[in-house]
Amino acid sequence: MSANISTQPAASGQGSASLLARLLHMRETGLIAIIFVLFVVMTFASPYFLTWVNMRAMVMAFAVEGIVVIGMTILLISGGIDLSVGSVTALAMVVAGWLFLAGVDPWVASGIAIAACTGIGAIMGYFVTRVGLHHFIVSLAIMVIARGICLLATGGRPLGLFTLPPEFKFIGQGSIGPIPLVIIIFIVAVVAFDLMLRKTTVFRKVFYTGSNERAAAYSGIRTKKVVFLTTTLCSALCGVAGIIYMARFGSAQPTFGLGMELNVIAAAVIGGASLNGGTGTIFGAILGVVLLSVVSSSLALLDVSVYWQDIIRGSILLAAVSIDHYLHKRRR
Amino acid sequence: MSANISTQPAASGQGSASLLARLLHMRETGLIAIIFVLFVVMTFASPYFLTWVNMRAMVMAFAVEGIVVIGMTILLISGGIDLSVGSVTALAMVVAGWLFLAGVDPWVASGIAIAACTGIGAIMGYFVTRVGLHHFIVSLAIMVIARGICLLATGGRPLGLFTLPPEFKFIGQGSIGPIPLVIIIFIVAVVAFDLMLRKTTVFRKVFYTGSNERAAAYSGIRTKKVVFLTTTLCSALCGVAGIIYMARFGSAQPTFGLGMELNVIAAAVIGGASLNGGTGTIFGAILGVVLLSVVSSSLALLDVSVYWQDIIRGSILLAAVSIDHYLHKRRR
Amino acid sequence: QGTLACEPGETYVMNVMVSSHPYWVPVYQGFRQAAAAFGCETIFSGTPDYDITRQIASFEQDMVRSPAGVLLHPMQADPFIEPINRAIESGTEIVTFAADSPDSNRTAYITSDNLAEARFAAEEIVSQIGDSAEYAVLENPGQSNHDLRVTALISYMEEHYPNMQLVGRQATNQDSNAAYRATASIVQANPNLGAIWIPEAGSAEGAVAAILEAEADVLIMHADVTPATLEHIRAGNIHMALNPNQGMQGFMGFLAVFMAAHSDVFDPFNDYQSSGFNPMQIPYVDNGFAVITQENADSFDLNTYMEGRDTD
Amino acid sequence: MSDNLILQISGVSKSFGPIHALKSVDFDLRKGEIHALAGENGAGKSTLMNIIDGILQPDSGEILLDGTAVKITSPTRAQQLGIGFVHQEIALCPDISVAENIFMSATNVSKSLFMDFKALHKKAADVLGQLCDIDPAVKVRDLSISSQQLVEIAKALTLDCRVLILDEPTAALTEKEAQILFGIMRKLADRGISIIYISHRMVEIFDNCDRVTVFRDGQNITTRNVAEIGPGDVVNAMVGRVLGTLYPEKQAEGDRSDDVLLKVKNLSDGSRFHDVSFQLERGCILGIAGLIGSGRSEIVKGICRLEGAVTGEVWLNGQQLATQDYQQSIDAGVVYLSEDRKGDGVFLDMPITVNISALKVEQVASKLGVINRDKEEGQATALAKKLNLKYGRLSDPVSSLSGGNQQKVAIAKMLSVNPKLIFLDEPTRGVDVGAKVEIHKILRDLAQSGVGIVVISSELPELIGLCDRVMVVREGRISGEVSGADITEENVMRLASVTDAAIA
Ligand SMILES: Nc1ncnc2c1ncn2[C@@H]1O[C@H](COP(=O)(O)OP(=O)(O)OP(=O)(O)O)[C@@H](O)[C@H]1O
Ligand SMILES: Nc1ncnc2c1ncn2[C@@H]1O[C@H](COP(=O)(O)OP(=O)(O)OP(=O)(O)O)[C@@H](O)[C@H]1O
Ligand SMILES: [Mg+2]
Ligand SMILES: [Mg+2]
Repeated sequence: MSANISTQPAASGQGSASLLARLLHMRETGLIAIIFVLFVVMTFASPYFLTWVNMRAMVMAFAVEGIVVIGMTILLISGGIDLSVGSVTALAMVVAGWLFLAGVDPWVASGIAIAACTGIGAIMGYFVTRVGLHHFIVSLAIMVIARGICLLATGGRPLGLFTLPPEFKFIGQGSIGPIPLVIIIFIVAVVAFDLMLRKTTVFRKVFYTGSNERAAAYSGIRTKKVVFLTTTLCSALCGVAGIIYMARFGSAQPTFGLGMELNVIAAAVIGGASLNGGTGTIFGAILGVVLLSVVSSSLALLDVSVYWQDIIRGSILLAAVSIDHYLHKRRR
Repeated sequence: MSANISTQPAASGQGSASLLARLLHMRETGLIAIIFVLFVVMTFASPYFLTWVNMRAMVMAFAVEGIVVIGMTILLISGGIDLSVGSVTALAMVVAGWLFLAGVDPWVASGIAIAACTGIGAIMGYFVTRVGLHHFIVSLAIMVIARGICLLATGGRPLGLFTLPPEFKFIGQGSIGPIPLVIIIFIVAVVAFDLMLRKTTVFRKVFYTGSNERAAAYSGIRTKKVVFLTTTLCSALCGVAGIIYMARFGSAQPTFGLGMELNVIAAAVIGGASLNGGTGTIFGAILGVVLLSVVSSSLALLDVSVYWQDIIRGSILLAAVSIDHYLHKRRR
Repeated sequence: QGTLACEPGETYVMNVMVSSHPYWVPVYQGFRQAAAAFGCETIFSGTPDYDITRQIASFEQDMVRSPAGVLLHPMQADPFIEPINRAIESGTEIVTFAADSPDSNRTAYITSDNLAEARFAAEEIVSQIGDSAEYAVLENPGQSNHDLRVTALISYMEEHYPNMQLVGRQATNQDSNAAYRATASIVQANPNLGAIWIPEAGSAEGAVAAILEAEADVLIMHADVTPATLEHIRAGNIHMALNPNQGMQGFMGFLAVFMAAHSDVFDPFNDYQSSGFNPMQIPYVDNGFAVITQENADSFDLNTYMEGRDTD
Repeated sequence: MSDNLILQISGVSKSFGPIHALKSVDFDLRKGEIHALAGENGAGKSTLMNIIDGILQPDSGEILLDGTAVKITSPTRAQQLGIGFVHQEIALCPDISVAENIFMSATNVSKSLFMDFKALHKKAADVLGQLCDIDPAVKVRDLSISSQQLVEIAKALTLDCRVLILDEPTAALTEKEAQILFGIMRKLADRGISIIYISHRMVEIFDNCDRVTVFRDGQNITTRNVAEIGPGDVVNAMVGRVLGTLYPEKQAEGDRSDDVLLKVKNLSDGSRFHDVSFQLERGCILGIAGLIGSGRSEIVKGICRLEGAVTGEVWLNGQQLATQDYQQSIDAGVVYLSEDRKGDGVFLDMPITVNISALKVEQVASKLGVINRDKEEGQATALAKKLNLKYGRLSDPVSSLSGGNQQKVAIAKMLSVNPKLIFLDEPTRGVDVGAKVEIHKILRDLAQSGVGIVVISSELPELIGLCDRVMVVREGRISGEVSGADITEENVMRLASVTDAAIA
């Protein structure tokens, strides 16, 4: 698991000669290979696949969800799980949208919405670390409550936010050069969190806590604080994602993100995060999102019958995880 | 944990005098108290609550799902989890309905459908025990695939099965005296599985496996077989539930059971099943279903605004688990 | 007796599934307005879940109050036959709307004509992009009215405009992000795509974003409406939306169920009275649909409409 | 003397429900001393250490550090106060590298933003180098239990502490590693670091410690300079009575039977052991010795079919065993007691009764498979009595027992099936002197009644005292066998070591 952690130090200092060996040993190599094969197949299957516009659209389709995946991966590593991500993302949209329609400046409204999501994360963290309940059941309850708040705030009706100022919409709809800002934000977030998670002392504690909470506590790590913070961080990132979605679609939908949690967790797990905590990488999780997203886009591009799509998607998910597991097990 | 194992031996043999003490010590007492309070409050709040029709409607609403909860609880105890229960239940309806419309005798068709669900459980069991994947991801993939098969077999449209023979429909619609057969089946299943789980050697091995798989293996228990069987049993019970639903509704709906998994898992967890395996009781899980169902029914009966219902439901879920956890912790 | 007015406390229920969905809001407004005119009480009920078991439970719970009638949106036809018939036997009249249970004894069924919507959409598409062009659809398999809007359009095209080519058909299940993804791929795969038909508004929000980003010249038409798609109609990004007359659905629905409960005012020229049928049988009422375009968009802002009205 | 006291405990009490683990305990620790703590299983040693480390809070009483009262609220606080702790139960992060595990505390308090993996590995290699050769880059998950224990010790040695607590660190170590550890402890003590050393091995206490405190039933019975007291006195103070001989009488020369109970021929698993052949006669106790990682456990697990595929033949009572997995081995009467008590031996969350019956639940059930609670409880009561188990109620989870008593539950589980052949891997790991005597006596009685007994132990005196023959394993092969008077530390170590130079 998370081999880029255990092997990098071992391999470091041996220079670029070992780069290939290092790549072959990386946890993510199997996944990259699977995605690569998919790309090759698709390039032959459809002339439209390997075009700039299609690539951009594919990335746009998962970029914002990718930010949620980052939070979920870190939470999974610390030993938690969060089913409320979909509702909390919707809540961010709804709160910010509602405040904006009530006359609040959209930037301030977004700040308040992200703060509200962070607060919800803190409440979950409280119930998990202080009361001692399981993440699963707490986040399930919060998922229902957050959805309820969305409905209550909007009367169940989507909020039309076409009047958002252009500089705000730019977050979701603008481009810098040929590259949409959303993609830039996504890449910056991925690189930043991937580095932090692998290299900083603060985030290493997340691994220790998830791997063996007692051992971590005996080493003086405030494991409850760690879990509290990862829980809060995940919700805060949902808040950020919600704001970006709002800027992108120019509306706030109280029913947004239904079922998102399973997609996000699946991506992290495909990417090597363990549901028992202690292992996982951002890079891997993002590869997981890419895989799921490329499969969906490809099925649409090939105009596969709707009724077959679910079957194919599920089978590819199962196959990918099995192949990855097999490769990883053999390599050890 | 698993208090029915830990406390009963202590109390047994001391006769009925200690019945009260035993009741007070039972894992489920807290939950029963919460439900009781809810009943008292509701009886005062609504004159319609404590009527035969309302009670029957309430029980009918959770009886069939209760059969799935039994399977899920046993699976959770063995250390697994199953997200595919909703789709697999739908699959049972669709397969049996499709075969019936194709001219197969409905009883035979039902047998084949249940066998198909059992087969799906066996496939999941294979991927978990042989390939070594996590239950979560395997059952997520199967959830998608089974839903796809439902859509493919029906073209996305419900199958009307009004022509089912009356003796078949009797399973789902008939009554023995004033009591619907569905409720009788439910009660028999609960009592039988509760007894088996607590008393028989076969099911005791499920507890050992879930509590510490390695220690179980070192006690000569074929843990993979145990997990394989609990996974299969859960899907088989989904099949049974699907057939009962079909007989009850006289139709097969490819979209049936969306989101059922979270409800079912929540019920089991409220009832004391641990997501880490090793603990849980059928009786507790059924109390969990009762609690969730009574809350939903009460909110509808009190004519609470839809927009408030989710918030209240989520809060009660959170409160119930917290109170139960607190009572249980203090008692130990 | 003999007049059409409610007794004090006479109550009518409107029961739906996914009760938080905004679609019901204007329907219930119509239902209430009609009820108010006759001095009747109303209750909005149903289940927040997409779950037939729960909806049946909520329907049976409605019966505990012995309402005079229920305007019901049955999630599935057959499972409701038995509960509807039992309710009628115990003195509660039932009328269905937007989805039917035809084999039950409900007295009437009020709905938009999904076939007519699909026909209208097909003709509009052809009139805009010609009768030998490429088009695509998004869909939501398993939900009957959405299914009908899509399949009817496709078969209408096949029958009347055989040169129209269906080049993409994707399930997006009302999820705007899924619709974004699917539309983006369809547009990529079919550079000559002329139009896209979407049976609901949630997917339309994602589809329009994808088409704008691809800078493709694709005509978008969809059914239902949300504030966001309304804005896109105003801005010309979406060509047109077809919205069922929800208010009429509720208003007519109330009238039908109210009349069924007061059928004693009516003695028609048939055998219903003697054979025990309710004489207020109406097989089917079409509540019609509205066409939303750039010009009339302002009348379709639900939030504006709901201002000052009770949401409950 | 009292002015150089670093730690003073006065009147500390702690109860777990009805169990009074500590009853108003006084204890003190001098600067730079190695203070041994002895006591029966469940005497309260670990409980007191957990209180000193802030893992548990005392019900009453006071802790003075350098003469000032302190409240130690958490391990973090203890760390700040300069207290380091090696736990009785291994507590490492399995998914993390050895190096990171060793420096977990340092990482925790580190002021720097980024990890310096390179320096970390170098430092870890340095620390580990003193003890053994474990690669700092491997994950702890891939280490054997004894290697994990070494990592746990290495971890403690890196702590910048004034008080170091070692709770039975040598339980799974062989003589060689233990000696290295004592050398390091001495150096630390000379630097002024105070060490509390918990062990059930008297020799270790008397060879290496300055003072010794004896606990019994949650009370401090006596604290004495090692020079003023003998091992016999300590044992007597511990158990509250005079213990006779430590080991039961061995098989007399004349009683040697030719009746072969177990015969193993050319057993191999292709990687960890090769070509293993030996036999065991009725009435004889066979010991297996070897260094850490020599493959002793693997051989025995291979015979029991617990892991992987093995080739070769196993004959029990003249019949070849055709067992395919451990379940069949148990049915054939062959059982294995694991060295990893927490991981493989017990179900921590489950009641004592349920643990003891786990090996063959069918025994306490009717033909139809319905468990008879009275039978199950009867079985547990009988075995608990036989092994002198210290517990509150039989329905308590095993996690509430002291380490040694957990071990007894694991042994009770083995005995519950009346086996024909028992392999015991470190059977008295963490078990106190008194209980050890009882366990040894039980093993001897079983052997006499015709049950085959094979004992793996890292504690040479135990092998020497208990076994009739000792077989030595080196790098997965049998390097020799000694019996009778030839069973001496020198002979065994010579056979066990890779080269003769290695022990010199
Ligand atoms: N968490 C707990 N819950 C209940 N009882 C406990 C708990 N921890 C310890 N005890 C009890 O406290 C007593 C002292 O246990 P402790 O672990 O301190 O013994 P010990 O002296 O370290 O023994 P050993 O030599 O076996 O390690 C024992 O009777 C034990 O059963
Ligand atoms: N789970 C494992 N993964 C990888 N290697 C292992 C594992 N378990 C044991 N080994 C290795 O197998 C070899 C034999 O180990 P084994 O446990 O049989 O030795 P042992 O003689 O019993 O020593 P110990 O005192 O460590 O128990 C050692 O090199 C050990 O490191
Ligand atoms: Mg101890
Ligand atoms: Mg060993």
